[in-house]
Amino acid sequence: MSEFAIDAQRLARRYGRRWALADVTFRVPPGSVVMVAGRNGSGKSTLLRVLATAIRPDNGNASIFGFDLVKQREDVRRAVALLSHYSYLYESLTAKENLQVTADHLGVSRDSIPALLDQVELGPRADDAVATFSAGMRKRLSFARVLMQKPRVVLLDEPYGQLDPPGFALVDEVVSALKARGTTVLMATHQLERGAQQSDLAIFLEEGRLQWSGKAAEAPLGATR
Amino acid sequence: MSEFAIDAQRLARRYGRRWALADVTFRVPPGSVVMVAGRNGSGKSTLLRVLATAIRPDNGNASIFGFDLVKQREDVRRAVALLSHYSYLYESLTAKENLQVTADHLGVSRDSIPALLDQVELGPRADDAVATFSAGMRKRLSFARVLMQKPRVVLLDEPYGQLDPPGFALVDEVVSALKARGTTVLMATHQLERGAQQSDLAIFLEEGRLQWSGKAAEAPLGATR
Amino acid sequence: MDYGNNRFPRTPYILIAIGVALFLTGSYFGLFVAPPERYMGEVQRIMYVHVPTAWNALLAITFALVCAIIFLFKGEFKWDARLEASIEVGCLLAFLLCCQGAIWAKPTWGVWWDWDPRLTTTAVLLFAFLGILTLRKFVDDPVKRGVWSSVATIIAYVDVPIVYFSVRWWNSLHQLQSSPETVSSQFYIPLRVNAFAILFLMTGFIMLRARLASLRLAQEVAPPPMLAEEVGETA
Amino acid sequence: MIGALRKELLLQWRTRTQFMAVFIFGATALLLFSFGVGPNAEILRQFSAGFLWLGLLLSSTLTLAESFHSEMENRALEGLLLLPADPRALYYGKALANWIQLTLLGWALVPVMVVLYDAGTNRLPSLLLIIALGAAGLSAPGTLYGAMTAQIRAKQTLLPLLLFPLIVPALLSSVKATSLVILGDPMHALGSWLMLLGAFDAIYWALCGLLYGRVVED
Amino acid sequence: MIGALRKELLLQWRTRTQFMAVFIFGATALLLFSFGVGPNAEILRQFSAGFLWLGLLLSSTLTLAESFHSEMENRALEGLLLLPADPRALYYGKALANWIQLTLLGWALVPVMVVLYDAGTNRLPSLLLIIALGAAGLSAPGTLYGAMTAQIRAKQTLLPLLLFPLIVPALLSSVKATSLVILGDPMHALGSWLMLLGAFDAIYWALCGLLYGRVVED
Ligand code: HEM
Ligand SMILES: Nc1ncnc2c1ncn2[C@@H]1O[C@H](COP(=O)(O)OP(=O)(O)OP(=O)(O)O)[C@@H](O)[C@H]1O
Ligand SMILES: Nc1ncnc2c1ncn2[C@@H]1O[C@H](COP(=O)(O)OP(=O)(O)OP(=O)(O)O)[C@@H](O)[C@H]1O
Ligand SMILES: [Mg+2]
Ligand SMILES: [Mg+2]
Repeated sequence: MSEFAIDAQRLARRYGRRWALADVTFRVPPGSVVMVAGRNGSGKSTLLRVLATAIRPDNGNASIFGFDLVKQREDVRRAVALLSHYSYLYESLTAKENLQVTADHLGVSRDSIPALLDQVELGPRADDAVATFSAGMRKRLSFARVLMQKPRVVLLDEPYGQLDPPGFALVDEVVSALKARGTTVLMATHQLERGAQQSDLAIFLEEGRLQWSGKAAEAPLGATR
Repeated sequence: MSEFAIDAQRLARRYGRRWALADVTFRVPPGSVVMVAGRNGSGKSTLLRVLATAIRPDNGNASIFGFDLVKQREDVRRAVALLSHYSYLYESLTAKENLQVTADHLGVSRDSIPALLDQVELGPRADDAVATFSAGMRKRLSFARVLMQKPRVVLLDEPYGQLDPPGFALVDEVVSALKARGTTVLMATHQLERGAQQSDLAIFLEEGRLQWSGKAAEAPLGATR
Repeated sequence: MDYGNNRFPRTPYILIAIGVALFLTGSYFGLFVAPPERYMGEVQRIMYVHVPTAWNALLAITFALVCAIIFLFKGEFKWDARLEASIEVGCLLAFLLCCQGAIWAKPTWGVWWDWDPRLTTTAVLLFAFLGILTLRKFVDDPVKRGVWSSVATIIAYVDVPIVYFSVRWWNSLHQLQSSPETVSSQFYIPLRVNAFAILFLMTGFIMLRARLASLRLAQEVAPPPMLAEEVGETA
Repeated sequence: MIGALRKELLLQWRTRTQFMAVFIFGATALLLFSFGVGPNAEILRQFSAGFLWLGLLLSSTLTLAESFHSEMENRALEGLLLLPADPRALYYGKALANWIQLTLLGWALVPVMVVLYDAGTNRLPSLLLIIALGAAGLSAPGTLYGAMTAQIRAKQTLLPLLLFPLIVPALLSSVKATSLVILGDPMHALGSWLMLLGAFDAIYWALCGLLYGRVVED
Repeated sequence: MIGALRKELLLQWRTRTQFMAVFIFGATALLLFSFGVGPNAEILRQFSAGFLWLGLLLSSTLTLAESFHSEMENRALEGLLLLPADPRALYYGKALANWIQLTLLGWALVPVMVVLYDAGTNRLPSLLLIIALGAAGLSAPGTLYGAMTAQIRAKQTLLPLLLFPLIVPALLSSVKATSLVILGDPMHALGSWLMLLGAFDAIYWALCGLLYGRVVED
């Protein structure tokens, strides 16, 4: 089982009476980059949040490198990092302090923080409170937070969202670097061409169900248009 | 003066000590579609919020069809509609009820609501609370809200953000339709190619200053990359 | 997961019938056979429901605690349903207790309410568990609802004996407690009968209420409509 | 304004469990006051009017804060202002809705007070009227300050802070009137207290409506 | 846990105006209580302990709500849990920080009480100790319930609703101990009250720490 980075079996999650994710089964070999695509409300964010153990699955299960999503939550969390729609930032703390909090709770050194801030081009704003940041700047800081975790599996929910064109390039670079390091990446995005270019595999969701999965190069990009 | 849809003179706005918008001057003839581009934090959202009278300018002024931004706020507001980073939606009300509230306050009939909901593909979810909506679905509903206002000037802040590919097409269609109707459109976006294709004119901001303005077709799309 | 059985529930109705019968018997003895009390006279007969109500209210809440602990460990929704049922019935009994007590207190003590340990504890218990019931109304997610109300139940339950003792301490310097009277055997029979009557009634109601909660939960936690067609694999 | 009121009532209806919660909160507050004072039945009865109004005051901050929570979550209020909606209509819609809710709340707390503090009265209609008038005195400035404080951090803290001192005259008159109703009114002073309360209400409702526009605009 | 505490203190430092605001709120509440009771100096002094604790209790819900506001705005708490951070460390960090803030607040309210209610004491160290112990009894369950209610709508309402009944024992003992310190303690009962309070604190701090993990996880 542990030969797969992600092994999802009949995953399902409901909100009230609506199944946001219904019966999704797929496997991802370690080191691959996977694009998750689908219409608005098709369940991409839900899938990523379930895999990151932010929310529990209501049915089915999945394992990350053999760790069970429900029973070995701590291990899964150590392996996985999530870039979410939520920024996970403290508004009243500065960019630097936010990363310091993350470092303290991760138990890693704070030394890498300036480099990380420079990488996401927030160096000059390091000492400004997040409350004063624009939409894209928040996204960048959340990105730095994810990179700090040095995870084995990275889950990116709309990484290109709100970023400027140099930001797109930054995401592409980071994803390539992660891939080169052997990290597995799952990326939910609406930028199908850009995403497919970066990815090895692709998953298409529709109303919470798996509609198509396969090689990214063969993905029916036009079909969902 | 009233020959221009938007006539901004040395517009400036500060947050604390930082000038988010500094000395921006430009004019937009009626009926044109203008792309506003720039890096993260360059002041695009601030510009749009100032023009929509959501925040006051700290310096300079602008007029919308001859109405002064500060002194004739009511008239400006009747002429302008803003699609903001904020969704302006009540979480506990349903999609339909949100539009009803808008209609009531606009003093227009509620009859157009079902058609609007269908246009943004939220018909089947009309009676679900906004709290249960995904990121893209909220954007769509905000979009419907803007369309209901039947404005003379539309300000769109990242209209493509969070939408799926069919959503992109929808935005393009709507913008074309608005243009055909003679509506002026200002659109802040990071999707430079797509935006430039839709636009007649383009404005590039950098750290709150006007860096470039001119025909969209001649815009230096690669330069900010 | 257990969604509660779907048979027609006969047991609770039988229990309730027995409870009603016992209650009528007990009340007959209490109202017509037992002699009036020496100091308080006829009002005192309210004791025959008051004391059994008190016992059973505490019993219901204790059962709620058991449900809460089991739910936290096992996560089976039937325990959540029972938790909800027993808190609700417990609150109802506690409320009735306060009403009966107040009716009794007015002629006896001259006021509707007094701050002696028992009364205070009952009030705190009632408010604490009403709070939990309200909390349940605000949480849509069944798992969260179950976990949170279990946690709150445990804390509230631990709180109640503490309140009892602290109030006793608090009052001990202020005023003397009303002295407990020795209960003679003529009072004893209707008291016992009614205690069992209310126990049966309570059990019946809890079972019915739990069933109702189960049915609602069954919709909330039903498994997804599975796809018949084969699902693709990425590998 | 009818549109605004309709919206408010719809929002309140959607969050109606909130009303239940505020009520239980108010009842709990009444219970706690009696703890604070200790087990002295006579004194409790004497202070029952004051405690009722304190309880209602505390509950009102919850109602008010919640009422602006929906507006601020996605900046819905800004959205309405940009339509443009008339700020005065928005104000009176919300103030009316809050007034209705607070009045109902006050009425619902009366039985609790009667039981806990042994504070019965045979002039129930007067009591209900006093509560309605007092609630009007709370909701008018409360709605204004609610809007002000909802826009800044630490809203829960600042709202009561600004509101309480302003509310004092209305509160004092309400307490006084209530206590006359409960403890007896040998000098027939109730009428003049009600007049005073009515006057406060008129001033607040007129003044706050005028100021609201300035408060909610940038 | 040190990391968690450091974070909390940093957050509190950033929002330190909040502390000031809560203090003024508490002081206003004390003032209002005296209005509610009326101008009877002797009774005021007698109930001063109760009112001090009621004021502190009401202020505490503000502190607690605010403390989870920062966590919920961008779901920062979820972000920490996913790192993974130990929920128990997060709990004790926050509970400690809240305890510190409430203790300081209580100490700051003492002079207000002395002035308003004429309730002086020559046993100041005991009073400060009582306040610290009582604040511990508030902050432990308060932090747990704050986490719970921050995740749902109507948080401002539900927090006090759930918290107040639970607080009764800690509140009663604190009130009792405080009034012994203010009004005199002829029977030397203070020690046993402090013991009782300490016992509650121990129970709550242990129990709530255990249960916190279940509350913050989905
Ligand atoms: C856990 C809750 C309670 C228990 C176990 C309880 C138990 C009892 C018992 C055993 C008696 C009879 C003993 C006697 O005759 O003195 C009694 C009497 C009484 N109870 Fe309760 N009770 C509870 C709650 C209440 C409440 C909430 C009230 C509300 C006011 C109340 C009011 C009274 C009154 C007025 C009497 C008679 C007073 C007297 O004899 O002095 N009780 N209770
Ligand atoms: N908190 C929630 N409560 C109730 N329903 C929800 C919640 N979050 C999501 N949903 C529902 O679940 C479904 C999937 O939502 P999800 O956010 O996963 O979509 P998505 O694919 O990420 O969409 P988008 O591209 O718009 O971000 C939608 O129908 C949505 O309405
Ligand atoms: N509420 C605020 N308080 C303080 N500073 C702010 C605030 N909003 C924006 N700023 C600052 O103003 C500048 C411009 O922000 P703005 O949101 O207009 O940028 P933007 O061009 O829309 O960026 P993005 O592409 O990321 O959305 C930024 O430096 C930002 O930090
Ligand atoms: Mg999404
Ligand atoms: Mg922006």
